[in-house]
Amino acid sequence: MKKALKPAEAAEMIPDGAVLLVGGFMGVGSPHRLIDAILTRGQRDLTIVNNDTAMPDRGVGRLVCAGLVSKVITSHIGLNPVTQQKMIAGEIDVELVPQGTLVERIRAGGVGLGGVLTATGVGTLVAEGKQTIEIDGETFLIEKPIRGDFALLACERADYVGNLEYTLTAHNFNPIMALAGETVIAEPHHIVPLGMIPPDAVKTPGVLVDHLLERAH
Amino acid sequence: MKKALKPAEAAEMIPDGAVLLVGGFMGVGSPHRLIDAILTRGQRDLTIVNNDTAMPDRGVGRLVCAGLVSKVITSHIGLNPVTQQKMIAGEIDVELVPQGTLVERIRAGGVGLGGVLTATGVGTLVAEGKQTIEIDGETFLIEKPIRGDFALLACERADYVGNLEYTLTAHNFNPIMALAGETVIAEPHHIVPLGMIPPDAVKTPGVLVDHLLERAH
Amino acid sequence: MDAKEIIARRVAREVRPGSLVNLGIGLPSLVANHLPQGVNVFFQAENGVIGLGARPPEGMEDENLTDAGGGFVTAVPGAASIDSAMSFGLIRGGHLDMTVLGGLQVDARGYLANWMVPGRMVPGMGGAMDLVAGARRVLVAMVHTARGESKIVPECTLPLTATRRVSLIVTELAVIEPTDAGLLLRERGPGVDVETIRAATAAQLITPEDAPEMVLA
Amino acid sequence: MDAKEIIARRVAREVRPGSLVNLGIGLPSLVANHLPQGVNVFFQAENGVIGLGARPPEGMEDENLTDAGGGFVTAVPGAASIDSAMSFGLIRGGHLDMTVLGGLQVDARGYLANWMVPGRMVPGMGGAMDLVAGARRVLVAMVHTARGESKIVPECTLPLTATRRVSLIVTELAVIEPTDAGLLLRERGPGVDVETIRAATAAQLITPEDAPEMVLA
Repeated sequence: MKKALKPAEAAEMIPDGAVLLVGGFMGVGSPHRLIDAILTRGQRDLTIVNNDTAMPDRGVGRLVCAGLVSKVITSHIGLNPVTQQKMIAGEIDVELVPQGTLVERIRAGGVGLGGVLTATGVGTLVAEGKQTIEIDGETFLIEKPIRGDFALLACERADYVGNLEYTLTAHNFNPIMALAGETVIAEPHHIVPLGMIPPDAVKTPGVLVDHLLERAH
Repeated sequence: MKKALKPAEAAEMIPDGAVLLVGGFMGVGSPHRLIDAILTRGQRDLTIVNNDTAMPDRGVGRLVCAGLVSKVITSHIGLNPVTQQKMIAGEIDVELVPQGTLVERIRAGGVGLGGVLTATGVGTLVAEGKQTIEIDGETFLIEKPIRGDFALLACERADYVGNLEYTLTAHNFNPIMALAGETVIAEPHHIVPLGMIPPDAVKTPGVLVDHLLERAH
Repeated sequence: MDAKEIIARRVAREVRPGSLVNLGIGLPSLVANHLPQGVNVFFQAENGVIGLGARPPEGMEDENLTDAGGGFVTAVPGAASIDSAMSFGLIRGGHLDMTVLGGLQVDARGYLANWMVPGRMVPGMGGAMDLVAGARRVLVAMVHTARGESKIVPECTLPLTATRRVSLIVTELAVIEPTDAGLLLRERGPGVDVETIRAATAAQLITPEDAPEMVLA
Repeated sequence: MDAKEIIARRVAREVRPGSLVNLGIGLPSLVANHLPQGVNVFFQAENGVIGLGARPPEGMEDENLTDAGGGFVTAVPGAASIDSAMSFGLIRGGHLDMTVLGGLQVDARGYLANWMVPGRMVPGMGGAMDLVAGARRVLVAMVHTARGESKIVPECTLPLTATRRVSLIVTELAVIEPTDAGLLLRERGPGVDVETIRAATAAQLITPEDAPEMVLA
């Protein structure tokens, strides 16, 4: 059974320089209270892995704007001009990864695969400096697995074992990132007693989750 | 919307020599009425991809015993002595694949990856004749994707769009095989009206499913 | 009728009943407004919903149900919510019948560039590279020229999105199909003659005498 | 007390509170009977359940809730049902704290052979290769000798399950840990002296003078 943490307690665990896998797509399905707590604590030199850098005032975009982030691994920065400005100014390192490749690289890191063989990006800038392999006459890029020191997830419901349910477009990267964080912290909207989530409804089994954030008050 | 087929109509679609991905683990979660219909029709020279060959009187084991199968790709034949006898007699070709590798190979086939890079099987008989690759100092086998002409699935509930729900240990290979069949036929226990399965409960989206089998009478 | 409406209405006629379609943000998203009533199409948004519906009435928005651009949407009966791995599994695994994308350039080989202008605009590729690599049909919906320059060029000068030939290019002036022989003029825009199309197209064009005028939805 | 009970009771003491454990079929499955009351362990069955419970009372079996051997089981509160991709994702991704497997041979390198006897018994590897490659701790639970021959050998003559050193070997005669220096005798069986262990072991054994007698659960 897992005791639910206060946001400040969770943020306390994260050191400067940590690699954070953060769920969310344009901030939808991001752990907003955890992000608040990190902003308060003010870690430096973070690496953020997220689908996008959201907007300056939303989701992981706020961490970028606050200057806490030295690197992002992401598929899209188009709606956060601050990420682009910092990239051009050399203040932040941006690794752009096709969205499907990004989620598979995280999955590979989480399920113990050596990499991802994908046709996406072959013949483009994405392929530069990467090994390719020919299989049955087709060419594939070899993309490396991604893991994080922490996975910071948002979810709809949790029980005290750590089983998680997600809803609608707030799933996005969360269930996959749950596999690939050394320490996994989930921020649920609701926490329910043990036995309330039927086994078939569980999308992230509690064995993957290290800590729950307490409910919002 | 999909019209539900009678088992005989579904079996009629499958030609001799077809490669069938069949859900189930020791027969649990296998499409038993579809298997019945294939036994009645009596296709020859089938290739069966399944976790195991179940038992002689159960699941895909019955297809093997009836002599309809010329090849199986599977992780376990230990509880079906008929598979072993036919293998020794040279009547059936058996490709043994580690269970985790099998499910990832089918997933790779279904989601368009070029193969699977896995540590499982390195240095064993499974590695014979296979390419290996070194990534960051670790050795991985390159395992090829698997696809089927048909995926034959069992599920708990479906709606007429073809959205599927599974239950308990009857999930097993079904949700993954749904991705990798050229034609996908699902055998549900119940079919419910459109809108009865909440979006968050859907495990196989209907766009993957070509045909539903009518309910048992 | 403005250029964008012509394009959206022509592309709408490419949408086949019962298919799964992904519409990019911007111009491509307008296509949904021009489908015949009752046509049974599922729209996918790559952030995780199959069965995307219209914008909800004011006050009925849900923060967890948005499209890939972050705009509020609804879900149709029979919709499914999926995570990013499933979403891109569908895209990369060939389960998406059609994608409609905007374009910066398309060249004589049929290659698309649509994700960055070096030094000026680097939003990132998002899901575009996966969509072009994986969708069964790739339609480019774009105005024919930008700042007086043709967007249909002998060879892309902007970074490529993929080295896969797109299926069809639809502009307000023409419908063009990339083929082994080169770019083939299939249809003329409303009231547009072949000479006008040639003059507005930097790439070489094969122009059959009898290319008909496009029919709009 | 027979050999199997000694082994099961000794292995039970290796099970750590709060951990995720996979027990193989046969001898390893007996371990569950010897855990202290109230110890908070989740058992995984690779066919797709986390939180495996005891056999159900007669008449309360469910055809869709079985263990990997096909036997009826129950699920504990907080259980999760998962598909085979998630199940082996947990195993191969390093999320499984411990697996207990039977063995045919273990050799001086700590390599296990447990999936076939060429020409005599070819059940297939099932999940064994994945378990040995991926679990954090791999325990081999087996009787020390078979038909009078030692199962602990200088080098496996049977096909290997993996080329990864197992964590611990538990027999009715000894607890042995494979180390860089070789096989190290950690504990003696109840009432067994070092000479008896040496005589029953074909591989070279490092035998500290003070190896204690095993304590059973």
